Order: sequence, then C-alpha cells, then structure tokens
Amino acid sequence: MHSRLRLELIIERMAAPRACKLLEAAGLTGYTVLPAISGFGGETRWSRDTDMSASSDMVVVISIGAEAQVHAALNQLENLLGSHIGVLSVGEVQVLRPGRF
Amino acid sequence: MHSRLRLELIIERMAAPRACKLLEAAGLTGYTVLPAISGFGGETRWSRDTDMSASSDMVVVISIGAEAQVHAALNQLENLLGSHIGVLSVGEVQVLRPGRF
Amino acid sequence: MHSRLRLELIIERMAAPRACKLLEAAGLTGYTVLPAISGFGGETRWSRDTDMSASSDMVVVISIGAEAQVHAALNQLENLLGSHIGVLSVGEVQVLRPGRF
Amino acid sequence: MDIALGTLLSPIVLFFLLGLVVALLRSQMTIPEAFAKGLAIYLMMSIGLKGGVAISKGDLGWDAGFVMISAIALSFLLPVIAYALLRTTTRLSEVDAAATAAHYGSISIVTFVAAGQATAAAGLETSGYLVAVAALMEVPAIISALIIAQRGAAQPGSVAGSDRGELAREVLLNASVVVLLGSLLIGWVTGEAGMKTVAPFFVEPFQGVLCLFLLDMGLSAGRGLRNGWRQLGPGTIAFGVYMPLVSASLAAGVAALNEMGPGDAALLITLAASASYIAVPAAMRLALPKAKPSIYLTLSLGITFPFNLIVGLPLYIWLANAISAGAA
Amino acid sequence: MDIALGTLLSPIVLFFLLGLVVALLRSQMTIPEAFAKGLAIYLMMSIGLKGGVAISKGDLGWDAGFVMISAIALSFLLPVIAYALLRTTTRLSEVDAAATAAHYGSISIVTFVAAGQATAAAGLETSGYLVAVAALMEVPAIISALIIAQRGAAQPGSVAGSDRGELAREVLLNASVVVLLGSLLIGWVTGEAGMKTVAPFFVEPFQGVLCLFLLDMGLSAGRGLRNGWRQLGPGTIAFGVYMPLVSASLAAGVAALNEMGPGDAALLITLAASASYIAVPAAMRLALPKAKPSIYLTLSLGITFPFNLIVGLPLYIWLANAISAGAA
Amino acid sequence: MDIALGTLLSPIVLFFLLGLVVALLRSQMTIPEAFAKGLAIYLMMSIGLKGGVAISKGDLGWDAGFVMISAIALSFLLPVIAYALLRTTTRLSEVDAAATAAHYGSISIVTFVAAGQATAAAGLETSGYLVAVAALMEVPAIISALIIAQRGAAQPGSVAGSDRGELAREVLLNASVVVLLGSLLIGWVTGEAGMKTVAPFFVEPFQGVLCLFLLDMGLSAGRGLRNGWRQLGPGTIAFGVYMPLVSASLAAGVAALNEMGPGDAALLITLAASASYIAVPAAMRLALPKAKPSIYLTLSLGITFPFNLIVGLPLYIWLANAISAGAA
Ligand SMILES: Nc1ncnc2c1ncn2[C@@H]1O[C@H](COP(=O)(O)O)[C@@H](O)[C@H]1O
Ligand SMILES: Nc1ncnc2c1ncn2[C@@H]1O[C@H](COP(=O)(O)O)[C@@H](O)[C@H]1O
Ligand SMILES: Nc1ncnc2c1ncn2[C@@H]1O[C@H](COP(=O)(O)O)[C@@H](O)[C@H]1O
Ligand code: NA
Ligand code: NA
Ligand code: NA
Repeated sequence: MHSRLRLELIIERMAAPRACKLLEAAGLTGYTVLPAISGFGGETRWSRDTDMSASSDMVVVISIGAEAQVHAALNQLENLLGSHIGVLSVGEVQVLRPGRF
Repeated sequence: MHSRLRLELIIERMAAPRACKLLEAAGLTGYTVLPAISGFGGETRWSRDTDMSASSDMVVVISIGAEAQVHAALNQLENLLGSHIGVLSVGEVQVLRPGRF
Repeated sequence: MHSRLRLELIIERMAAPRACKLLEAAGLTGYTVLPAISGFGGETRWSRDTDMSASSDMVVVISIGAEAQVHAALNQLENLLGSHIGVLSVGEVQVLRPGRF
Repeated sequence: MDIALGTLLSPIVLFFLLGLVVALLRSQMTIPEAFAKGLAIYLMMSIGLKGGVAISKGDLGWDAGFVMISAIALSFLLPVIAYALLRTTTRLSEVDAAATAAHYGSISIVTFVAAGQATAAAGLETSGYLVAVAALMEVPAIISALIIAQRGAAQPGSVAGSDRGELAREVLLNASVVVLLGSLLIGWVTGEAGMKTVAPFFVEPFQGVLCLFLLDMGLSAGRGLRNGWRQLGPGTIAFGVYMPLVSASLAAGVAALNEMGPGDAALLITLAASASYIAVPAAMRLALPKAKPSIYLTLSLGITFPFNLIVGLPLYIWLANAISAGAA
Repeated sequence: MDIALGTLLSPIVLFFLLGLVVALLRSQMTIPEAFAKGLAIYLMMSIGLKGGVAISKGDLGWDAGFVMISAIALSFLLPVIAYALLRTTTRLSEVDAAATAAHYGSISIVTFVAAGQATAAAGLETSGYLVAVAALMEVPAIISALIIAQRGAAQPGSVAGSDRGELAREVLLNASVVVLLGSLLIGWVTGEAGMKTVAPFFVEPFQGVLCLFLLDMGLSAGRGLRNGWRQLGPGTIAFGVYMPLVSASLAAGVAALNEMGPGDAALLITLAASASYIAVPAAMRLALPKAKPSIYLTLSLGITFPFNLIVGLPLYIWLANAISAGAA
Repeated sequence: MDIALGTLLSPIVLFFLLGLVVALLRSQMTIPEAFAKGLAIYLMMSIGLKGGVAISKGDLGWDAGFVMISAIALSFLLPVIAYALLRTTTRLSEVDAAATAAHYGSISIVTFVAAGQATAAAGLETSGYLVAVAALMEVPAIISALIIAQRGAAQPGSVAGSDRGELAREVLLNASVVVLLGSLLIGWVTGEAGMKTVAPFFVEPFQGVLCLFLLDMGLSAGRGLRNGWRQLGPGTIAFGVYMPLVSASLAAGVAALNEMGPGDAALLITLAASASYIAVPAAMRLALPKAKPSIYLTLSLGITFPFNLIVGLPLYIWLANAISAGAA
C-alpha cells in the first residue's frame, strides 16, 4: 500500500466547475463529484426542499492524488475560494495502484 | 495546514434531522448531508428500488470541526443512537482556514 | 475510541454490485453506496447530463471495518478491478462501538 | 367468474405482473424513484379531487359519519387481531409482530384505487366520502400497534430519541394523509366547475398513469421478494394471505351493519384487507427501529399486495354483492 | 369583489395554500425535486408554444415592439428603486440589498401563468407576445443590480473567480429564458398546425399540472418561511408587500402610455409586480456570493409570491381595467 | 422535397435543435435525469401498447416472421461491416472499433418513433409487429460485437470479473427490451378495449411528450459533442454519417426481398440505419470496459442521431417508396 492524499471539497454547486478546472490544472489525475441534499453553515440551514432555484445546493468533490499535485491544487484553491465559499480538507489514505495518481 | 477532525455519520434518513440538531448543539459550525442509494448491514441489503416507502434509506452526514466540538458531539450522539442506528466514525484531516471551524 | 479502517471505492455503477458481493464475502459487516453526478479521469469528463445511458456513472462505496476484513477485501478487490476500473483508497478512522465492525 | 378474469386481464394488473416477473428474473431495469414518487402524489391528488367533487354533488349524511367511525374503529382493532395471530402462528419477535400488525390495520391506497376501477368495471356505484375513509384508516393502526409494542416486553426505544411530537407530526401529516384530505377538501370546495378545468390532467389520463405506477410496484415487489423471502417463514407467508381475508370478513360485517351499497361495501372491505407499504413502514422506522423492515415490507408489498390485486379484488366485490343482497 | 373570490377559490391557489399550510405545520412531505423541475420545464414549454402560436396568427406590430422596449427599461429601472427603498427602510447590507433588488426587477413565470388563468377567467383577451416580454424582463434587472453593487462599497467578489463570460452565459442562457424563447419561436414557426399535434400534452392538461406545481411551491414557500423568517425584519417583510405595488403602479403607467388592452396590461403589471425565485437567485449566487440567499429567497418566495397570487392578481386586473377604461 | 421540409419543421425536430444549440452555447440548463428516464419508459410503453393493439386487430402472418428473422440477421451482420469499415478507415483500436460497431448494429428507439411520426405524416401505413422487430434488433449486434472483440487481440477483460450469466441478464433484460416486448404483449392481450381506457395517457399526449424528450436529447447530444468531439477524427465522424446509409441500403434490400409495404419498409430501414445510445453503451461498459465511452457515445448520439433525424428520415421514406414502387 502506498500513501496518497484525499482532498475533499464541499462547495456550492455553481462554483464547482471552476474548482474542478483548477484540480485538473494542478495535475490531479481524477476527481468525482457527489451531490448533497442539505446542510448547515454559518447561521443558515439549506435543503433542496426549500429552494426552487437550487442556488444554495452544495456538492462534494473528492480527489485522490499524490502530495505534490494535491498541494499545488490547495494553493490555487486557496486563492479561488473567497472567504465565503467552500470547505476544504485533506486526509491521508493508502492506495493499491500508486501509478494511477 | 491545521489539524481538524472529520466526523462521518451514516444514519437512517428519518433519524438524521435529530442527529443534525445535536451537531449544531455541540457547537459544530457546519455539516453537509449526502444521500445514499443502497447498502448492506447486519443481514439485510437495502436499495431505493425495493422500498417504496424509502423507510430504509440512509444518508451520510459529514462535519469538519475542531476536536473539542467533535468530541462534544460524539458524547451526545452516543446516547442518541441506540444500538440499532447509525455508523459513526472520526478521521483526522488538514484544513486551510482554521478560523472557520 | 477504537481504530478501524475506512475503505472507499469509487467505481462504475454497473460494476458496483460485484464489488459489493466481494466486500460481504470478505466479512465486512456493512457498506453504503453513494451516487456521483460527474467526474474526471484519464482524459475524459463524464456527467449525468451527457450520457443518456448512464453507462459512465460512478458510485462511491464506503465501508468501515476491522483491519483483517478490510485487508481481505483489498486482496480480492485487487484481482477484481482490472486496470480500467475503480479507485480504491483506505484511511484510518476512530469508532465508538467496536463490536459492530 | 367474469369479474376475476376481467381483473386479471386489465392493463394495470398485467403491468404489475410484468414488473414482478422482470424483477424476479433479476433485470436491472428501474423506474426512477423521483418519477414514481411524483406519480404517487398525482394519483392521490386525483382520487382526492374526485372524491371531493362527488361529495359536493351529493350530501354527506349521518350514514357516512357512522361508516367513518366504524372504519376508524376497524383500523384500531385489526392490529390487535393481527398481533395475536402473528404471535401464536409465527416466530416473529414481539416488536416485529407489532410492526407488522400496524401494516395490516392501515391501508394501501393503490389497492383502493384498483378496487375503484374494478367496482366501476363491475357496474357498481361508489360514494366520494370513501376517500376520506381511506385517509382516516391510515393512522389509527399505527397508534394501536405502538400501544401493543409498549405493553409487551418490547421497549420501543424510538429512533434517535425522537420525542412524541415529532412522531405524531410524521404520522398525522404524512404525504398520503395530507394530499388525500387536502385534495378532497379542494374538490369539495371547487366542485364540478373547478374539476372541469383540471380533468384533462387528473381524470382522463388516470388509468394510464396507474399502469406506469403499477409497473414500478411490480418491480419493487419482485425485488423485495427476491431479497427478503428468506426472512419469511411459511407461517408468516400464510399470514400475508389469510389476514386480508380475516380483515375483509370483519369489514363485511361493518358494511352490513351500516347497510352500505355494494360498491361502497367493496371499497371498505378492500381497505380493511389491504396492507400499507408506504406510510406505516416510514412510521415504524421512527417508532420501532428494532423491527426489521425486510419482514414487514416483504410481506405487505410482496405477498399481500399481489394477492389482493389478483385474487382479492374479485372476491371482495363478490362478498360486497352478497351482503348487500342479503341486506336488501 | 367577484374576481378576488374566484381567484382565491381556484384549484391552483387552493393547492398552493395546502402546500403552505402543510409545510408550516412541519410535515415532512415533499415532491421530488426532479419531478417538480421537470414540470417547471413543461410549464415553460407550454406557455412558450401557446404564445408563439398566438403570434403566428396575428401580426406583431410596432406597438408590441414598444411594449418590449418599455418592459426592458422597467426591468432595468425597478432594481434601482428597490435598492433605494431597501437601503432607506431596512438594515440590509449593500450587497444584500442589491441582490434582493435584482429579484424584484426580474419576474416570476408562475405568477405570470396564474395571471394568464385569472385574466382568461375574467374574460379578458391577451396577446402571445407577452410571453416574449416575460422572457425579456428576466435578465436586465440582474445587470442593473450588479452595477449597483459595484458602485457601492460592496465589492462583488464573484464566486470562485468566475469570469464575466461565465456569468453572462449563466444569466442569458438560463433555463427559463432559453425554454420560453425557444418554445415561442417553435410555436411561431409551426403555428396552429404543429400545435394541434401537441395540444393534448401541452394545452389540455396544463391547469392540472399547474395545481401539482403550485402544491410544490406552497411547500417550498412554507419551508422557506419557517427556516428564514427570523432573518427578515419587519421593514424587509413590509418591502415584500409594498414593492409589488410600487412596480405595479409603474407598469400601469407604461401600459397606459402604450395604450395596451386590459388583458395585456394586466399581464405586464403582474410581471413587474412579481419577483424571481429561480433564475435570479442562481445568478446572485455566482455574482454576489456574499449576499445571503435566506434573505432574498424567503422574501421573494415566502412573502411576495403568495401576496401576488392571492391579493395581487385581482388587484392588478382591476387596475388594468381601470387604466384601459381611462384610455378608451 | 416536401417530406424533408415537413420533417425539419416538425415540433420534435425543432425541440431537438433547440436543445442542441443551447448545449453547444454552453448553457447550464438541464432536464432532470429521473424525469427524462421516466419519460423514456413512458414512450416505450406507449409504442409497445400501440404495436400490440395493432397486432391484435390484424393477424401475424408468415411474412412478419420472415421480416423478424431477416431483421435479427441484419443486426448480427451490421457490426461485422461496421467493424471492418472502422478498422480500415479510422485509427480506432480493436476494442473501440468493436464497441462502436455494436452500436450501429443495434437500434435507436427514438429514431424509430420519429420515423413512425414521419411515415404517418407522409400518409403511409405501418404494422404493429415492427415494434417487435425493433426490440429483436437491440441485442444480436451486441453478441456479434463481443465475438469480434474476442477474436481480435482485444481481450474483453470483462468488468469486475462479471460472469457471462450476469452480462446475458443485463443485455437480454435491459429496460427497453423488457418494456417494449412486455407492453406489446399487454396491448395484444387487452386489445382495443383495454387500450381505450389508457389512450388519454398513452396515445393522445404522445407527441407532446416526445417534444420534451427530444429537447433533452438535444441537450445530451450537444454536451456530448462539446466534450467528446476532440476524440473523434474526421474518419470517425464520416463513419457516423455514411454507416447509416450503408445499413439503410442493406435494409432496403431486405425490405424488397420480403415485399414489405412502403411504411413498414421505411421503419425497417430506419431501424437498421439508427444507432443505439442507451442499451448498447450500458452493455459495452460491462463487457468491454476498455473501450472509451466518449467515442461511441459521441458518435452515436452526437453525429448519427441528428443526421438520421434531420437528413435520414426523409431519405429513408423516399427509399422505401422507391423499392415498393419497384416491387409493385
Ligand atoms: N464544518 C463543515 N463541515 C461540513 N460541511 C460544512 C461545514 N461548514 C459548511 N459546510 C457546508 O457548506 C455550506 C455553506 O456553509 P457556509 O459557507 O458556512 O455558509 C453549508 O450549508 C454546509 O453544507
Ligand atoms: N460497516 C459499515 N460501513 C458502512 N456502512 C454501514 C456499515 N454498517 C452499516 N452500514 C450502513 O447502515 C445501514 C444499516 O445497517 P445496520 O444498522 O447494520 O442494519 C446499512 O444498510 C448500511 O447502509
Ligand atoms: N484520482 C481520482 N480521485 C477521485 N476520483 C477519481 C480519480 N480517478 C478517477 N476517478 C473517478 O473515476 C472515473 C473513471 O476514471 P478513469 O478510470 O481514470 O477513467 C472518473 O470519471 C472519476 O469519477
Ligand atoms: Na388493512
Ligand atoms: Na418584477
Ligand atoms: Na442500426
């Protein structure tokens, strides 16, 4: 097993494509986007059922990558995300096929 | 980068709102709820397609927080979740903007 | 709190049932499947909106388990997943009720 | 029997069978959950509206009130019988038996709709207020079963410490109660005139939509059976078949006492004989989380629903005709 | 007032109220998002097609062009007024005020549809090109509000560094603009003959679909209110009620100047009075991410939409009748 | 050509073009997947039922049997030709060529439906059993392509070690085969009488639903093209245009041999010329996971489908008229 990083970005659905482009630019070899159905942050709760515009929908972007690429992505995401958008976290994971990442 | 905890709660959709209230009460600054489409546990498999009532649907609640708040939440969740509900796990992650959590 | 492993498998929706059978066979006590809505890997981007056949849809399978069972699952998944399918990663987490896993 | 064959060869039954067979053959085909749930709401709005308009044309007399009260009593009573039968004839635990009993006291709205089609095909007249009866029979069985569970050793241990208020809201304001009663009221208020504007959506396409919905129910029932049949012993499976007959007999008695017409009697009998697979499972998950959904769902949707749809309906219509002939 | 009662007791208003009440009582019932979104696209295709066919039958004269230009100007102007009112009468921050102002300059297509039903019920004739007017009024208010926000200290700080091209595409090609104008064009090109083939789907069931959709809107509005009302001060709530009246008065002036018939005038007044809750929130989330959605969404969907539906429509029809009587 | 213009200006083609243009302009608008998939099932139920009722009225003769057998043979044969063409004229790898070939041997049910509309508009009669032909042509091409792939150096290396039974089930019991054949049977059994009850849902609104569905297909095709066109060389794109013509010619021969009427011939030709974008991609993903979906999906949905819809249909009708005139 080989050590890699797992980047997890919880972000507004509308802002996600832009963040994803950055991940690609940073050299990450892949990512996967999951839909969220509700959440809480700051003072407000959102949920699909209260917002016909889906404008407060969030998605979760997961990307497994090598340290260099994940750190490159972090730097760029830091600029990109204003103080108002997205929750970014990085954890350590083990993978089987290191060549992929 | 700063160390924080990532709480992940896999829980019955109907019980989720109650668990989320506890997270808020424990002082966590945010959480996000993801839908699941199928699963296995104990002896039974569930999936959206076999259950018109959606009564066995699960969701996954993710919350990134500081140690103190996550531990506060854990204590309360432990009481709340009977022996029959939910799978709770906590992992370590790194975050960029420590002030948020 | 007790240490356990969190296996995360990002896999083609159509191949997921087979992978899940392996997890059960390896003795894992449960897993949960989440839907994905888009992603990027190799040279191609996919998203629900561009593929009426849903043939490139991915799902994310999460399973919390003890080291022995997770390693048993890893061995079998390694054979199963060709070079073309799935992204597999394992991280460490803490759980409350160790008897469950 | 002409009615039996007519029922069996109706498009809705055939589409249900198609879904059932396909799922048992392990096809992966699905109808998206969001789409099916949307259709379910459509179906409930439609029968609510039609019932309301029917009420607006006639007048609700004392007899309707008596039927409603009897129906509520029936919904309270049936779980007690079901629980006793389950505990004596099967190995189900107390909590599983209580949860299952709740399903058989409550009702299945799609079975009710299919009965509406079958009675109409059989040339029987029905009254609009039976829709209200259907809505009123959904909930009492849940309360009854919870009392049973609490009396037994089976401590409910409600989900995530949810307080009673939450449970009550969940149960009393569940989608089918709300949509049925709400649409009934709207149909009543707007009457024939309001109905005319929405009939091309809520009336004419109704039977076709029902076909699509029953295809989905067939798929669900088949998949449920495939996954869950191992958990059902022969005693439990038998219960899924004879319990509807027990309920039907009791309801026939109620119908005779109230001197209901054959159409209305057939609907009441069908309601009693049918078992819930949407509202009650959701409530049980909150209130009795230790009960196994794979038991009560498989039984209700996989055994009792097909039985009622194919064998039960013609029987209940025949029974209703018999008692009202006796009454006359 | 006869119209007022007729409006209040129409099935669509009653289903909206049903959803609203149910959500305020904290029922968990939902209509799946995918289903409701599908219905929304259906509704827009339908009114687009009907508008297009109407245009294909008559001829678009200069007067239609003038109305369109006035409507665009109105959509640009209204946010300026709304912003000034919000900044002087409420405590909303600059960016929240600008974002909210954008909603009131833009339009609500469902309010427009309901106005179409109400004018038809009141026996007034309307022209097809008003659908184009609706589409044209969606966007200018957004531009106007962004200019206001940029002028103020409130730096937009767009979402995720999105460039202007992306924002422009998002705004100009949003679903309702695209589907409305596209269907209008298709209806225009294929005319009555093309319409005949699709009428059993796009025309006859329309009012029924609207009922189902308004049930969902009631649920959303009720939930939004329950979650968000704490964030709205009394000044903001008042704004949600008087701003439509301000917009309606201005639009009435425009209608009088253009000598519009009473039906068309009622539609234009309704468009001005209505506030967006789909296209504009999405655009604001990209362009002004610091603005709080819980404020502008709650106000637009929870306060202004119900106000317009229940109180506003009869008022606007009365107003339209008054000005065209004055003109004649 | 009158038919060509009639086709081009039909609402369904126009809505497809609307979706295509909007997606190419990079609008974010979408029709929810669950809603579109529900509509797809509706469309298949509808044509299945109509086909079954048509069969129940006439009688299935030997000639229908011969056509079915020829059609199955055609579906087996076409991938062989397609594979040879792709390997000689493009740089696609063996596995990509085999996977793509499978799509062109199989069929597109929406193209078939559009052909049904166009033949009806052209005043040609068609037989119900062609729906069965459509269902029968879905699968053989898949088997044929898998044999080709296995013969070549391209080891299938099936997904996740899935055994053949699983693949067979996936392929033979896929949603469109199941729903088409099942509804056909149900329509046959219930006949005109059963159809009458469901016609307001399955017959009258059909064309309108098709418009909505084709708007979605336009969006998908446009997005597919935008994301995937880089992966298609000029040779591959050319294949997407001339392969339908090759298939159409062969099918025309088959139609002539079987002495089919012009309407039925047009449908068979269209089936042969159309390429799958739902059933086959799903099967290829299981059976040939190394093949790139971005190639076969973009080609089939982005190039061949629009070509058939806009240019192909009038051509195939003309061809069918020509051969049956020759035959007569
Ligand atoms: N600490 C957190 N953990 C998980 N999700 C979060 C957290 N904070 C915020 N979110 C998500 O991000 C959304 C916006 O939060 P905020 O940016 O705080 O308004 C919330 O509604 C949640 O879905
Ligand atoms: N070890 C596990 N890892 C991930 N998900 C689990 C696990 N155990 C249970 N689940 C999820 O929780 C649901 C209920 O499981 P149980 O409480 O064991 O009946 C399952 O259907 C899964 O979706
Ligand atoms: N490094 C990664 N992290 C997260 N998801 C990935 C990663 N690589 C691939 N994926 C997912 O797997 C799908 C197939 O990727 P691939 O197998 O590289 O063609 C992608 O579309 C993503 O959804
Ligand atoms: Na019952
Ligand atoms: Na406005
Ligand atoms: Na073909």
